[in-house]
Amino acid sequence: MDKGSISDFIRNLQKQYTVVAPVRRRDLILFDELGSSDTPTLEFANSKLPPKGFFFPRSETLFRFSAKSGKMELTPAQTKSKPAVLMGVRPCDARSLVLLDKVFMTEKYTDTPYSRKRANTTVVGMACTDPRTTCFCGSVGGDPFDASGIDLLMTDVGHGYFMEALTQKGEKLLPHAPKTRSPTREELQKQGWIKSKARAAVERELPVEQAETNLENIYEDDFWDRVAAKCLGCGVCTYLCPTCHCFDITDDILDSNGVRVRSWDSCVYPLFTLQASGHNPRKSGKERMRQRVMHKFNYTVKNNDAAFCVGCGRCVQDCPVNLDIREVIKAVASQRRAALQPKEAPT
Amino acid sequence: MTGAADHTGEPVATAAWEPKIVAFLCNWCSYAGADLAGTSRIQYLPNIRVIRVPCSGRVDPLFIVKALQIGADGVLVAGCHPGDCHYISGNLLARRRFALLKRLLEYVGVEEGRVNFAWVSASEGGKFSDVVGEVVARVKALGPARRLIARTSKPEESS
Amino acid sequence: MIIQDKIREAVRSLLREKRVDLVIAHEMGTLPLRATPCFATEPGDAERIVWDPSCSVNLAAFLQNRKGKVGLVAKSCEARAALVMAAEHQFPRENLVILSAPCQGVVDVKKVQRRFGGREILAAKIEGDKIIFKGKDFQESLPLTQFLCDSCLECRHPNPVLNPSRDVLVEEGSPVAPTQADAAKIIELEKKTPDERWSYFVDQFKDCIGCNACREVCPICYCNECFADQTAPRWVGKSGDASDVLVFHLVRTLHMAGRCVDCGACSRACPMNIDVRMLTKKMEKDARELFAADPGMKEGEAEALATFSEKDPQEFIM
Amino acid sequence: MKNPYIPDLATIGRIITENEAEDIKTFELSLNGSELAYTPGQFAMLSVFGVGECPIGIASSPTQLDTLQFTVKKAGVVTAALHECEEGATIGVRGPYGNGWPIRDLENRNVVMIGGGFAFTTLRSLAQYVLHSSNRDRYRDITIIYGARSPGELIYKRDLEAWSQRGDVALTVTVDKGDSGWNGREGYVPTITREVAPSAEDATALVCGPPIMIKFTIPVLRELGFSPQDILLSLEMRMKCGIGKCGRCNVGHMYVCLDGPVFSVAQLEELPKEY
Repeated sequence: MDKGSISDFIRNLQKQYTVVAPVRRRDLILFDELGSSDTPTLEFANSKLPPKGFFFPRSETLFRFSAKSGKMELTPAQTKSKPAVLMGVRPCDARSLVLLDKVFMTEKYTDTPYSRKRANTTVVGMACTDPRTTCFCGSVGGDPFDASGIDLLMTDVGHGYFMEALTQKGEKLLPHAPKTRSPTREELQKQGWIKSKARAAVERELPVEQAETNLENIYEDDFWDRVAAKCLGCGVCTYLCPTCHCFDITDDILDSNGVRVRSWDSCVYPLFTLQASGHNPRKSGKERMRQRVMHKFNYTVKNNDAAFCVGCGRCVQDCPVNLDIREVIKAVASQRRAALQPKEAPT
Repeated sequence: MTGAADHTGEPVATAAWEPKIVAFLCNWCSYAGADLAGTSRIQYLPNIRVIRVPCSGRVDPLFIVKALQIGADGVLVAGCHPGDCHYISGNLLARRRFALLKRLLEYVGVEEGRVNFAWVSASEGGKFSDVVGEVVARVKALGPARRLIARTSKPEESS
Repeated sequence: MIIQDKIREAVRSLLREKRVDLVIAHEMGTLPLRATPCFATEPGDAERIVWDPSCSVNLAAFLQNRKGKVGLVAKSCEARAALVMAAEHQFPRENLVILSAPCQGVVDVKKVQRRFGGREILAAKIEGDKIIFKGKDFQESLPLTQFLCDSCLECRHPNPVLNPSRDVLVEEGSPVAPTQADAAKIIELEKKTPDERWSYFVDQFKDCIGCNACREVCPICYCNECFADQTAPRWVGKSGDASDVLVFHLVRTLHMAGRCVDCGACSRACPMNIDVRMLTKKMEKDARELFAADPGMKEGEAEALATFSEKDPQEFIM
Repeated sequence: MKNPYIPDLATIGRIITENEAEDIKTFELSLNGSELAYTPGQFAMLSVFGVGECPIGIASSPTQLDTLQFTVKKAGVVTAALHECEEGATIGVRGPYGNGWPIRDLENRNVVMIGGGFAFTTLRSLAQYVLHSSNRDRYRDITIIYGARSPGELIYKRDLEAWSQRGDVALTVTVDKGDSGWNGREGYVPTITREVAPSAEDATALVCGPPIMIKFTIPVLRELGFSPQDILLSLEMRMKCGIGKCGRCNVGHMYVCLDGPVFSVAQLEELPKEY
């Protein structure tokens, strides 16, 4: 498809779908619902916030309650019935949705606020042709052209987009794309070249598997004191993370009406695990940092068969103190021997 | 994506509209002043909802911001005149806080006149009535509160 | 000797003489123009310490409840923040040795990103008053001041005020005038109508994701339990209602009154590029205008709102 | 599909104040039209609308068909709000959650229940279950050791009285310190456990109580010959969802809400001590 046709594509889609795509706002690239004359920003490294917020928003109403003449009534939050197209999703972020599915849609309990939106949405991926230096999808099982979680994959080949339908859902979108044609041999070559260049650009050497094993051995090590020392517990890493999914459930009231709200929370906050008795199983930064790393790179491997990190690099870029997860992984992986040796001087 | 609420709606003043004013009154002076107004049969406007506090120094700026958020059209804080504080200097500490709060609220666009402060002694029943009248007039001129208002209980479409 | 070397030398001797157990400073980070906190315990660790405009974390945030003797390699604003904390009993002042020097200001990475759009900076080198940026297929040398934080451009105290009997000043500063008029953006905004100002803040804060970075990086925001986290009553709702977001930021700003040292860390930390300083700087400016507050400039001084004067303005009170 | 976060409505029936300090109350609930099929040891999320939700162990037994009981100690905001509720009030219930006590595995075994203070609730559910006429013959000897700080702090006094009348349960009630009216045993639960010395043969011990009691009871049980597999504990963690999503109640890779709250000491030895 020609780049010039993107507007028409979106207008066509909007007849049937709500279209959510990256837009530029106050120097930020953010996913937002497109209006009837909006065009998305499709030339970008990646969005500031991952698209998980579309399925698992920063806060969402689970239900409303009201006490009418002494009688309590609950009204479930309404979900939009119009299907949605989520466009411009990078493969790392699309993979994160597959990971989140493993948490939110288990055999025993389906998180319907999440699963309804998932079922109702077609994900249009945008292959990553120019990864950033902070990208390391290749080290955590991803790839700049990875197809997982994507229904229709677009690749920017300069003058136009390659459109590959990867699922039935994705196929349904193709008829909406105007003026598509089969690629020429040169274009195919170019795509291959772009692909290999992108693949070469992402970090693939992070010892994630070694780290996963070592994490078991260093649980009690003062290594964690050293790693946690510079963490200020701000939560940026978890809020920007495409796979972090911890949440809080709270009530908001005004008069006799109220809502029960599910909102993002973070394992790096001290109050996260604080019990009413005052007991806190993860009382200091050390335990909380350990929890975050263990959860991402060890527990989820045990429970969900995959490290919960897609290598998008958001936490690397936006950590206010430059606590770089790549460095933590490397340090964990190289810890085994150190952990068995006499303890170093504490910091 | 989360559909931030639009808070720039115009005031909807109807003929029947009467402003709701939350009045934080210091127990020792202003509350007694209000009482005196009552016992002296000095009338004051019924728009105020009184919250008795031990001292104007007890009024956390948070209370004022919250009052505006959850339904007050205006706020009045009244305490003892300087030098009269039951706790010696609570009102003087409060004076600093209120000066900054007032500036900050007006800076972000909460109209001047929504938040008001007064010194009213226990013997100033007349002044109390005048102050309430003045505050009500100010807030009436501004119309219903339209900024900083919580929309929690209003129906919304889920994203 | 450049300042960085003098600092390293001072840190080395502090640790060697065991005057402190630990020195908190910056060292090279993993990204261009982003130094990272460094905790030096051995004299040899001093070699890692960096002192330049990439040191943008307010390290005073690491002082709260710290036990033992600690050295803090601090820019003037960090030193002031430390003194505010000490005056508020967050740690004993006698445990703290401040090491400091005149400050050039720190880089606002967001200004860099804005200047280069989506292009990634692979390396950046600060040379004198210039930064040399290198990207995939470009190289540019641009004036440092173009990328300094607003708080640095407006800084009134780039030269630290230290206690000579406790602290180490590795180099005397000469008087420097701020590059940018004080509170420039705030004054500009103040001239607008209330409606315009309201729209400005609604627009700024509508992207707040409530991550608390502004609060956590702030050394002065140290409450164990923030009012925003309290549950009985719950002051700040979590429904994402725009009013709750503003209540949080307004009240946080009020809590900063007379205590904020205008280091700009809150604005730098915001991942959503919200200029939090548009509130905190306003508060800093007003507290100075009304009550001559200049927090952290005098050892042990009570915050402006913990005291009063008979002559405080009260024309706004009926 | 039903939204798992929407509770069912329930009406509070009888409220029983359990202790002298009046900070432990048992609430009898009747569900408005729904059912809660649970086993002893499971918990549910209770809602006070406008305040929030919290996990509470189910104190009644599924054998009592007409009763659903929760015993709640006033601790945080939600439990405090529950304590403010009066009979007839509407609250929310969702559940049951968690694995519960292994009632099948306990069959044909000797069951030793050791409880302390308020944390006796789900053991009481189990006791009522195993002592019920339809179940009793599937379990062998039943020993209950229950202690509280003072006589006034003993909860479920009617059950204790009823059990003491039965010949088929060895009940020992103790208090840390008695008062003038007390002529029962005095002493801490671990000490009394050593004195009672239940046999470890073909036995499983189930322990619920304050952390300090658990800490000292486990070694006693080990001395008596109980293996780590045969000592079961019920953990408490802060929870929000109850269904393994919200990320806060994990101990290592296990979720207390899904894999627990009942764990054997052997399982816990494999897990980080982060609870």
